[in-house]
Amino acid sequence: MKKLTVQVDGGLFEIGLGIQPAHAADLVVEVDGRKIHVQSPNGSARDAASEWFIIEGRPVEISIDEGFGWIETRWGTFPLRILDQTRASAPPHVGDGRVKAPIPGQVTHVAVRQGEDVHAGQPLLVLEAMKMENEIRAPKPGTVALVNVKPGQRVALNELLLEIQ
Amino acid sequence: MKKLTVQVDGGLFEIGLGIQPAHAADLVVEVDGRKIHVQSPNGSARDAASEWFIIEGRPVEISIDEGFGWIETRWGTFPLRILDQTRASAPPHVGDGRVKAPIPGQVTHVAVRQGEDVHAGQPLLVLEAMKMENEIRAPKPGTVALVNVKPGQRVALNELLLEIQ
Amino acid sequence: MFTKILIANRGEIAVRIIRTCREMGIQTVALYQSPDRDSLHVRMADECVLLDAPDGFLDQDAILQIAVEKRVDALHPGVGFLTERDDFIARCEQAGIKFIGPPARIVSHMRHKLEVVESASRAGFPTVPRSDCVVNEKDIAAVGKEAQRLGYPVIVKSCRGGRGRGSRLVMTPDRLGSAVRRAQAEALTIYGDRQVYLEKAILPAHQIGVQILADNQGKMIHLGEREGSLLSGNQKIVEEAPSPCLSSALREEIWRAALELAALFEFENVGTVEFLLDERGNFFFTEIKPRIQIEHSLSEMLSRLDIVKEQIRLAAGEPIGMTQSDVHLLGWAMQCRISAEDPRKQYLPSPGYLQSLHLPGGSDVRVDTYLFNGCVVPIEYDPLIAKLLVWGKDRESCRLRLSRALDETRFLGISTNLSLVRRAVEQPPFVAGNYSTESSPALSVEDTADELLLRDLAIAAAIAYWRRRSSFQPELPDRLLSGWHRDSRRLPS
Amino acid sequence: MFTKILIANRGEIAVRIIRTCREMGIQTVALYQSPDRDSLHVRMADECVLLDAPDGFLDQDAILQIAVEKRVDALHPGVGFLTERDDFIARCEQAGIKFIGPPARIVSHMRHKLEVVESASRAGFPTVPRSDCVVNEKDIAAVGKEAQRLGYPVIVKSCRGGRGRGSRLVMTPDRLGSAVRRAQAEALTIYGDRQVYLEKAILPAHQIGVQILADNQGKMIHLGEREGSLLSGNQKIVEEAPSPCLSSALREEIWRAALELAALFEFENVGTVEFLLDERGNFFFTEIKPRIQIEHSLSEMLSRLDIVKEQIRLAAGEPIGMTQSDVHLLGWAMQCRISAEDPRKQYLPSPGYLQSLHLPGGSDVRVDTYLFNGCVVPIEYDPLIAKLLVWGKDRESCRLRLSRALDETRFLGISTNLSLVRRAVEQPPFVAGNYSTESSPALSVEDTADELLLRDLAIAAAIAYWRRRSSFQPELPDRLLSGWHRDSRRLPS
Repeated sequence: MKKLTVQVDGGLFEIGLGIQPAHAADLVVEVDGRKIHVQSPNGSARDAASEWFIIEGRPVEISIDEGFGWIETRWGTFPLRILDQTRASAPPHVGDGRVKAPIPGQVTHVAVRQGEDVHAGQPLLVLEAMKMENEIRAPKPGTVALVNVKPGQRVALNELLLEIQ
Repeated sequence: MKKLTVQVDGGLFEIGLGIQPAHAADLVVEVDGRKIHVQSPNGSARDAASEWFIIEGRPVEISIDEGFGWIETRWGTFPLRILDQTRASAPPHVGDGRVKAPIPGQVTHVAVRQGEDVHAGQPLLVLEAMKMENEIRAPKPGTVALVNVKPGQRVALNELLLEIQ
Repeated sequence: MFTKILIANRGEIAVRIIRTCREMGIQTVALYQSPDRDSLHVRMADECVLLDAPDGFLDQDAILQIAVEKRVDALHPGVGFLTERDDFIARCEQAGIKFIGPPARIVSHMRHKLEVVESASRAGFPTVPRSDCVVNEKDIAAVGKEAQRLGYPVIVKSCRGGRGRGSRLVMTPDRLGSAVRRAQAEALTIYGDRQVYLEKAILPAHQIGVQILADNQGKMIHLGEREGSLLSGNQKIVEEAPSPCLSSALREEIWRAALELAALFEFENVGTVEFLLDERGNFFFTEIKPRIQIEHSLSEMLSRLDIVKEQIRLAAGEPIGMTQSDVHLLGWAMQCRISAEDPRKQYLPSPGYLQSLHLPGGSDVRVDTYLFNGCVVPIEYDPLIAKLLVWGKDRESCRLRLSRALDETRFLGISTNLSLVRRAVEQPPFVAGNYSTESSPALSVEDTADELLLRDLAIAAAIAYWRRRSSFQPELPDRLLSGWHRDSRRLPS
Repeated sequence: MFTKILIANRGEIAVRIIRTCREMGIQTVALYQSPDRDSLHVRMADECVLLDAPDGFLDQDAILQIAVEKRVDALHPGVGFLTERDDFIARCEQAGIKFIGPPARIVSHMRHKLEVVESASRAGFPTVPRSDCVVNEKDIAAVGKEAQRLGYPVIVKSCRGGRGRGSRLVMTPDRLGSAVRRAQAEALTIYGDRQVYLEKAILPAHQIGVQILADNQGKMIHLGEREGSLLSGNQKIVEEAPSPCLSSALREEIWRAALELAALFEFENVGTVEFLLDERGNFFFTEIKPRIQIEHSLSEMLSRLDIVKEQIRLAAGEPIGMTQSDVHLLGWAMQCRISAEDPRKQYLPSPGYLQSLHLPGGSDVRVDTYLFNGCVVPIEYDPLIAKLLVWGKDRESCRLRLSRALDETRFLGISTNLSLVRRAVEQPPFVAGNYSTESSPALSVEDTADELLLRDLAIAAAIAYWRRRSSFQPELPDRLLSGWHRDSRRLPS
């Protein structure tokens, strides 16, 4: 049986899966040792971004991002962490100091230089997209090791903007 | 160049295609010898049932059934006939006297017997679906050659109900 | 106020009731049968229960058991199904679960339609001219005399019936004998009672219903009338409020009659007092519908009251809390019933997978539907999939807004009666507000258009044909599975 | 009346204007740039033209040329873009094309905001306390004295500016000198004029706008006020009408002032007279916006008037045709601005492919949007994708309906500020109707929930994770390409 440790907001749960195939319409999962019945009416539906379940008679509709970092529901949006105990690979590591373009756009201003020390949250540059000037801030303290863009330059999604070490 | 004869309602048009690939965003077609510019903004979109074009600056959104028998628009629904001059195959022939289930459902009543003469439009049987009793009528005059169903029988889409010769 | 309500219905009406409950802070329990497991009302409710019973939404035992197990304080029957089953209402009352609707004794009374009409008649209200119950078809001469007195056309009706089952329309004297015989045979089969009577057929007629709210202290108000005379088959397709065929004097008179009739029957909760109106402005009381109707939303648009909210409040024993002079009926409203029916197959039901839908937006447009992208319209239920309503300050601006809203509406994957509805709204008698039960719109699927439009459509059809037949297929799955590609808006040319 | 109107805008406002034009029987011409070629306003218009111009919707030459070529009688600028360009309005007037908005002379006057405020002040209307224009930053002592007189905090503003560019907020005396220097440098760069002045900062404040309709015979009415004080960053996110912070006496006083101010400037067509209100109930006139605003729809819900229709009528020279006593403002309305922004990326714009959307329905809910299933939200334009409005008979029922409508709303494929809006509507100051420009909702993405809900979400997340990681993939493309399969609702288990 597959075991996952799932943290939603403040709640931490041990969840056992795999009693039936993943895409079954009726599932039993184990939560902290207890068996819970779950129905999955649209197990085969196309909208992979939104899924819905009936958990012990309560309809639960959710939307989870690709990185499994957030869960959105009609009760609000909550931070999510999934630890896969039967997989060697951990979720992709972030926070290595490489600052990438979170959206495509045009760099209108670069506020730091190579070699400069920055603190976490310090504005690094301004990226214009959708008629908005979007400030890109330092994800962690450190030294600017590389500035990869110039004002006026267009950048693609995930293009390296600068690097902090 | 591909040539089609297209009849929409009362209008009959000779249309030449193929100057560009079918899925180009900008197309030129020939209608009765005249070149017309057509743009196709969502040439690659997923909704094959609805397509839209800009024809000489007029937005035209259409929806066509699989059999190319009808064209639906915001100006109304019109009968359609397409004759493909570069294809040997004609549109599928209908009206051969075989009466098939137009929807899945349950036969609740059969009004005719084998050997009986029927006129066009005469009620043949009642098919219940979606809480409605739907009368199936004779598509043409003739003799009932075969009755393939009984009252109470469930039938699938396109299942043969009876045959008129 | 109630804390948890069981919704004993499905589809758009269940969705509509859940919306009001949520706005009132009341929890909801939805029921579903297996074809409906992915349906919107199930997802929207706070709890949901599989209704695993042979009679489905008519299964009193199963539904009551769920109500008790889920500890609801009240049950909403929606429209149809158990709304007019006084035996069920009585069982709810015994189980301590409030049935949201009139008490059992009132519903029981209303079900006996002939008695209701006779009581009204005795109290001096105009009703459709009718004979006494005819017990013997052998004395056809006496029946013929009675028909002559009423004047043809007449309808032969079961004395026990309701919902029109076993009724037969007779246009000329020579058809009377066989009609009576057949009606009696049918009445015996359906109701176990062969008694029938004759009623004058009002043709053409207007169907007028006055919306009534009544509390349990005898206070009543009305929310004006609705007209539902535009039929396709026997289905209402476009309804409106107010009625375009009433003078203000006649309107006031009908409103007054409706309130008096509701009082006569000591009516409680929410209902509609129904009338037929003939071409000369005579109106006849026909029945009281002791429930919300599909078209209740029209009165909501004029009065800006939430009738389901009022209904729940009244069922909880609250007083109406307003007087007739607090009700302001403003402007005009129209409603279309959109059904999954295929105009290319004689309007046969057209269930299936709804690939994509686009609903109209903007000012004073309301859509009540259980549809969503990728849902399935089940074959097991009735074909009503959406109600589309608009409001306008006068009839013509309302009608133009309706046209506009219909133009915006798209259903991909299933066939609907949308083109029929659109044509109904454009036909001259409807435009003029001068139509009756005999003004059904043409069921043909064909519209007319000018030459330039036809040419444009021919071009569009040709390209569509060419594309579908061409060997190069756009790579749909890829695009769908991998989300947005900027490039996908334009393919290499 | 006009027969054909060019819509010099895009997105939800273009869609909204086209709807009204269609209801009025007026033809529309839409403009699009290449990223917008598949956009809804293009499909909805009667004609469409590629705006192939470097300055896009600001390109006066290109737009005028299209207007002339397409032989339109009038041009609607929407919101933003060319709405307040009096030079453009004058060119339209010369070309014989009616600009739908006030005449050039009025817009020209309104653009000089400081002059407008000074005129109002001279006429005896309350305005925000301010200094004369300061020409020399060297005499910092005099500037400091002036700031002291107004009382901190103060704002340093360009005498030429508008739209807040070059303005600086100064909380304490020690920051005044540098703020003045920087503001002057910026004013010189932006406006070519280094003159700045000081204005008292009203903090916290309420932003109140009164909707005005005025015809060219000097007749004016108002449609009540709106409050737009709930900001996120500098963006309004939730607005409402009426304002919850006004007593009836103060409300009447502000309405009267708004009409008098509009009359003072001989205002014509549709506009909003804007005020700031401080915590002690003092109000200050700030400016007149000579155009429709994004939030005009709130006043439409209360008055049941179509403001764009009125605007077109007024531009065509028609009289208002009603008096103030014909305007009935009923109930309460709230509006949310839904933007394509990613709360998980500090609310950065989030354009992209919209896989599927589900919009709320039911009574008194209005959505204005240019979205449809499978559309692309372009990166080239501002992130506003939808306006969601609801009406209720009082503030709390309105707010509860808004919550309910937000709960129903789904956007799949792009990120939006929906969760932020939902939180804003639930936060105590908003619930109490007691908030100001300083009550921004927390931008954090986190909500709170009880243990049972968290457990359910953990289960749902675990199954979702498991499915996406599992080697067995549901056969999506098949199902999509071949339409409905009854079996596809349930996979083999």
